[in-house]
Amino acid sequence: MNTRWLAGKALTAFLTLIFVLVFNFFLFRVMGDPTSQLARLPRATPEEIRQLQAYYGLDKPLVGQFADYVADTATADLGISQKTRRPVWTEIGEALPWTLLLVGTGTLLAMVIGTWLGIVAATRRGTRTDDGLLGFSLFTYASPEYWIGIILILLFAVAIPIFPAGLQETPGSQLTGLDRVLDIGEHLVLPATAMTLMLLGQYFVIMRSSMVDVLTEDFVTVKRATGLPWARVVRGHAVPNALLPLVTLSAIQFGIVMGGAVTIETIFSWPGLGELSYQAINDKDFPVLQGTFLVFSVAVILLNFLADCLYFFLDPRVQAP
Amino acid sequence: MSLLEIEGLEVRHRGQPIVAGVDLAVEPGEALGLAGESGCGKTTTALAIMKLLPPALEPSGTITLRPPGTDEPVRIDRRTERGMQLVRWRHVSLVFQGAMNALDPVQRVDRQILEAIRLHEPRAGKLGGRIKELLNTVGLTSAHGRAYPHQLSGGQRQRAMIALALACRPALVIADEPTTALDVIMQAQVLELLERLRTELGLALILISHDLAVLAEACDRLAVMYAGRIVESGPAEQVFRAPQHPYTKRLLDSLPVIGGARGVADPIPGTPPDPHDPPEGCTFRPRCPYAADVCLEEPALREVASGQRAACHFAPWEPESWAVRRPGGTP
Amino acid sequence: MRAVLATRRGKFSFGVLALFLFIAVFGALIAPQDPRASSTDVLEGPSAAHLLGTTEVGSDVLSQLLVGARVSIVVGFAAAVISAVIGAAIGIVGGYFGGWTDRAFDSLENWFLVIPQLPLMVVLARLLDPSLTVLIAVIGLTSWAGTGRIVRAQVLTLKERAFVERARALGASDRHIMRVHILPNALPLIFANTVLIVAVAILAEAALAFLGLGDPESISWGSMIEQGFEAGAPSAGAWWYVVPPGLCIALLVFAVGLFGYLFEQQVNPRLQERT
Amino acid sequence: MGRRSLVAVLAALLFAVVPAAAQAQDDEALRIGWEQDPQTLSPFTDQDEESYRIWAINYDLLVNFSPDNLGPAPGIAESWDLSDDKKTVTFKLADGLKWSDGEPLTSKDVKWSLDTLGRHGILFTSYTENIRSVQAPDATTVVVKMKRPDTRIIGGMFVYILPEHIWGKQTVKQLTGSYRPEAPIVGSGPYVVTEFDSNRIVRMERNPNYRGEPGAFSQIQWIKYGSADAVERALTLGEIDLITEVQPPTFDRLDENPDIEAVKSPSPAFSQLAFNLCPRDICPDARFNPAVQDRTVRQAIGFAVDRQRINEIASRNTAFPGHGLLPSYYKDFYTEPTGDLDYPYDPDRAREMLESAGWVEGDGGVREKGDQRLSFDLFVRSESQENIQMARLVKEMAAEAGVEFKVQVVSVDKLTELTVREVDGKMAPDFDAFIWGWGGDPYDPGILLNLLTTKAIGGSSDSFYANPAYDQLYDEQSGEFDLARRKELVAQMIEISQRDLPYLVLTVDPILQAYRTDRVAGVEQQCPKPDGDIICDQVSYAPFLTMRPAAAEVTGTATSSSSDDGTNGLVYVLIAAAVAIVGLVVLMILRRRRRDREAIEV
Repeated sequence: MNTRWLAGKALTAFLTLIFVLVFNFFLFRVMGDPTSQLARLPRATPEEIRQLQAYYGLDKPLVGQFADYVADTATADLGISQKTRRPVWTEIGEALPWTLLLVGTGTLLAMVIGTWLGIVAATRRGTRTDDGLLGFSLFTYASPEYWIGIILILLFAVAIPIFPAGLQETPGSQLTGLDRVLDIGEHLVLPATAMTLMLLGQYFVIMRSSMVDVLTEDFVTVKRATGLPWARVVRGHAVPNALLPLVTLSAIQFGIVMGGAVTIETIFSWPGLGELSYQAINDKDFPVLQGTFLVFSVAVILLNFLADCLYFFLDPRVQAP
Repeated sequence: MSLLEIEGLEVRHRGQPIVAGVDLAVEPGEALGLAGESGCGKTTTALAIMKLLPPALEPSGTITLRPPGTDEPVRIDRRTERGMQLVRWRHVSLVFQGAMNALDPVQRVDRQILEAIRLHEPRAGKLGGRIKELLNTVGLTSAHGRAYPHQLSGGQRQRAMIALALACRPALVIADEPTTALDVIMQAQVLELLERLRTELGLALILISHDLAVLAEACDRLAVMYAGRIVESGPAEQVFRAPQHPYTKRLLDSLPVIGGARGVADPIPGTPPDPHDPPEGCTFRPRCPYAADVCLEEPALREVASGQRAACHFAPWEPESWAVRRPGGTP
Repeated sequence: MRAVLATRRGKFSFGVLALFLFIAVFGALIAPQDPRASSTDVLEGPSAAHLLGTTEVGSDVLSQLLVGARVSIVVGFAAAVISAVIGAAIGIVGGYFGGWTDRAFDSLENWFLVIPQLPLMVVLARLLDPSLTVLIAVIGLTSWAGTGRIVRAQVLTLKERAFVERARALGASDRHIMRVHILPNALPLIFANTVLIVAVAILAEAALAFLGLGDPESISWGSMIEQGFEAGAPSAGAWWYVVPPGLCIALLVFAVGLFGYLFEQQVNPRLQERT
Repeated sequence: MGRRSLVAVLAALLFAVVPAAAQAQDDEALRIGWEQDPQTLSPFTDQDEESYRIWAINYDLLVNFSPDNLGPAPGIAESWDLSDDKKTVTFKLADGLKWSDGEPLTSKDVKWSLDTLGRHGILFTSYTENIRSVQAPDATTVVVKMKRPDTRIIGGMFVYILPEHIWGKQTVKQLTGSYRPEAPIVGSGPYVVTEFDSNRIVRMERNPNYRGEPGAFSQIQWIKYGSADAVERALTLGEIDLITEVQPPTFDRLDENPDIEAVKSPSPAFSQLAFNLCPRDICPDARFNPAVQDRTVRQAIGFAVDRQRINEIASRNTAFPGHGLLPSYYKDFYTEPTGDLDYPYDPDRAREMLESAGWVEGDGGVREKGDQRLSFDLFVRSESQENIQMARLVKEMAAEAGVEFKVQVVSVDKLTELTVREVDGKMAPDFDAFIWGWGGDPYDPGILLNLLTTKAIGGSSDSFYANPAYDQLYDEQSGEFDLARRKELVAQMIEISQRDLPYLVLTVDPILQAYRTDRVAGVEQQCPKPDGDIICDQVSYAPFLTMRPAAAEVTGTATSSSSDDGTNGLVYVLIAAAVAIVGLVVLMILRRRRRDREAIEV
């Protein structure tokens, strides 16, 4: 087993993580001192402002703050939110599942549909279907995801009110069990569609070009020559080989996905990490912003590493060179 | 009756023929060499036999196969795709040039052989033994079988390819440039292997190569293709001794003879014609030193010696007449 | 370039690009009305007076669209140029010298590629006061990693080429070799990749404007969607306010992407699609 | 991918579209939507409007605001009397008062609240600055001694009365730090918070021990949406019943909807064009154009700016034009400035004033005198599109009179920095003019009047206006209990501020609210009557006692709403079924066509 390759990938992931932690610290300390906002209120006396600054440890010299930061992050203590005074982990903990649900469904659907369309287009290269699919996916890939979201709202929530266009479940309802799942499912339809349309193009383009390359390989002709029906040649041999580049290239995609989460969640009032970070920016709640930014980066690093592992298991040429 | 008969095979690409008027026959157990520069339509002909041409190419003409053990002949040109799936690999199999990507890189070698067998003999029981035996016949062990293609050397991969080709005990194997990607020693081993298999299994072989030396050793009969047409065919030994077409002659002249006079073989001037605007009359005319006005009219492939046919107005050529006949002379 | 224009798709994408460039330059002149002039007929549908209806402040959507083109295109191209310059520089220097500098650049690129671009841009935009130059700098600084990586790959191959060996043998300095030999050969690839970055940059500007972090002074397609959204256009069914700007972004990015894709095909041998 | 995945996709579509079971519609709940939700709901640390809205229902003040004219009305204290020297007040509590958790509510709670919350709550310290001592001789009496007469002690002491048996357990350091009250939040108001799920919902249910008649609604749900558009969409689609803050651009459109009633009422807040009048001795290092301190210039600007047009364009005609420092909301104290002091729009008058004051037209149409030019930096916050639009309009109109405003859009931090900048201990404001806003207390005008006092410099004053006569009047009115006399004093202060014009108040911000007439009945504009807002926003819970579900009157509307959920549920099933059938048919055709092609020979 060629574990050296895998270990190399793990090391780069870890190094990037350290790099992110250090950069995060400076990035947010430079963000400006949030307590200056208090000076604005008529009733806050300068003495109170100092009290708050001391509370957040902002009065210590930068080095002192960095030492606290390293100690805190090591113990996964991201401080408390300045807005809700709750530990940042609780805020993130409440928001994370919703983002995973939205991003998960969106990415999954985008992968399945994107890849499938990619294969269909590759096997019908040059025909009108190929051009049509290429046009459609490049167009959805080019359009801003929040704009797609707004169009979906216009069509399916305002013009023909089939689906709810906001929140993750009917507000204030105490549904349980299957009713709640269905209710959430119904609220999930539009945001997930927006997410899927956003990511579809990337998977389609990668899969199509990868399939086109594979289909010109000699072994595809040999497989057909052995009498295998074309459909089984495509599904059994061409697709597995075409999936390999898809796994690595789609890893870069996760960075975009997180960006999409911010905008799509904001339009649909989907209480995920994206919306939490958007609110944190407006409330100048920098512990939460720092926390969400960290979780986004860690998620992307992890997903990239996962993609490497998946590639490792999928491709024998890497397992045992 | 011959195992495979091809009459008037034509393959057109956007209306222009890139293979025209090909007539070939292969007897059971016979080895037919198909020679010609790259791009002259050799591979296209091979793919046409197995009906594996890409959609852009439209074949026409008749291809008849008479596999042993079946009474009425198989008209390949009239077969549907589903029909061909029953023929491919059971009666005719293929060995590709660069075996590196001729085997599925993410699947073990024995698995690929198993899949081919299972396809045509679904009810076959345990195939472990049979695969092991197949590998041994091509000089590989079952350990090689368990490996992935990238873990084998060039020669081993080519042997695996041959094992795969023999998996369903076909009557005819088409080997398209099987040794081109190998070094000389490996080349000799593979050719010797093909020869041994042919005699032991009574296998018919179509060996495609641009290298006449390879064909000289391994084949009984030889056909030379130029710009999509058969310009000469006949018993290999006879064609080598008395080529009846200027193109074959030039090909033979460009062969280095070990121990022969030292000197760089003079290459054939010019380049193969573009299939989309073929020259008038004989396709070799623009590059033929003996071309004359009569060559403006396309010569037919006719019997010029016993069992030997050539498509040249000046045929039959006596060995010494190559020097005498002035370029441009009358027949 | 000629080859790209030959294909039907090439003509289409170049045509759309030319149209938007024309609008970017002459947008303000051909705009029927002053995009900022507010009037009392608020969120009106398309009418003779206002071909694309009015905004929540009563200004003319069509004029805003035409004027908005400039920001999107200026930011898009300027940011792409910045990212190309940085990417090319780091790619060439890193690729050429290799060793420690290359590994450092590589991990920096790795970080930029891994970090989700939008959140990083949002934080940077929030730090500095919103203005056009800040916007361009932020997008430029966060999108160079891709170019850097591709250029380094090509420089590694160029470095081994004969003419570089010969130049070094003739005593040419590293800087000279990079400038005279490496850069010209890498230029076509840099250009092709930059065109793709333009598409990314335009989307980034629109996203930042949508999140309210764009330059408040100027009108851009992204800010139009944001203001439309804030003003409740979707629930008012005021499609004419939010649909056209998004459509323009999509069309422009689509055209730029397609043009870059076709151009890269010509330039990048590996991508040659075998017919 | 072939057939199997096609079927999988169809199934997924079917599942997602299957309708939710008709939601159990809790018709008794009043559902209110908003764009921001409270921070922690702890009066010691929270500073936003949303928290005030909840506190105003969850808690009582010692003396509440009457919904009629916002004057003093019985709260925790049933009655009170003022000593002759006006420095001691004795409050009598009704006996048998209970907190929502059944604990007795006594004078001890009042003393604790005034002493602890009054001293340490971020937003409450200014109210108790004149209190010397608070005593609780017996369970139902509270005696408050003041350092000097302060009218706010009766009807302005905006300090909520908290249950000591809950809050008292925490140290002050914890209270002002990370303490966050847990639901249910014990209170004395008609409804108390029973669930606070931040970023999602604040649920308030009836207080079983409320001393008065309970409200008609069994629950009040405050639902958080991601954006203003989402809130308004929820109201139009009937997901919520009432909105506390409607956005100006969509106010008229909501009003056109037959089921929705949109209500506009004046608020105690305004947006003003502020000038930098800091005297040299107080701000030696301040960087600004001294011409802004010339009173005639400011008055000319007053005439040059048409405040009605600003209201029409910038606030989409939803606000009220400004008339001096005190908004008309303060009914008992408001007198509209008369004649020139109201600065009616008169551009010619402005040009003539400047001309006669020696400001000659220079290059670019900008007036100048000696080495001074009427060219000012006008800062405005990037967060508020309305303020930016106002700045552009002021610039447009001032240019007509020859005054140049260079509009600078900056972030809120930068603008704060500019106004609170200090150079070695001395104030050094670094601006000529800016547009921002202030909000005052519900009844007592003290907060707004204090903005222009000299002692406020370094605190809330951002015009750095210093006028001893104004300060003297301010101190006098803050201790004057006789309403008529106090109104006369306030009128004089307004006259001075209008003449010197440190602030040109452009518009008085409106309270824009909307509710579904088919869901909520018994809605009335109050606080103050007749043109106040419909829920006495952040001031009193009275409206929540008079509002009731409209469904109660017209039977069936409420139930019908839930039933039509059912009907469009049916619609989805049909769509899903149709899609599935079509999918299967297509599959059949595909398979049959493929089988034909497979014939052995053609």
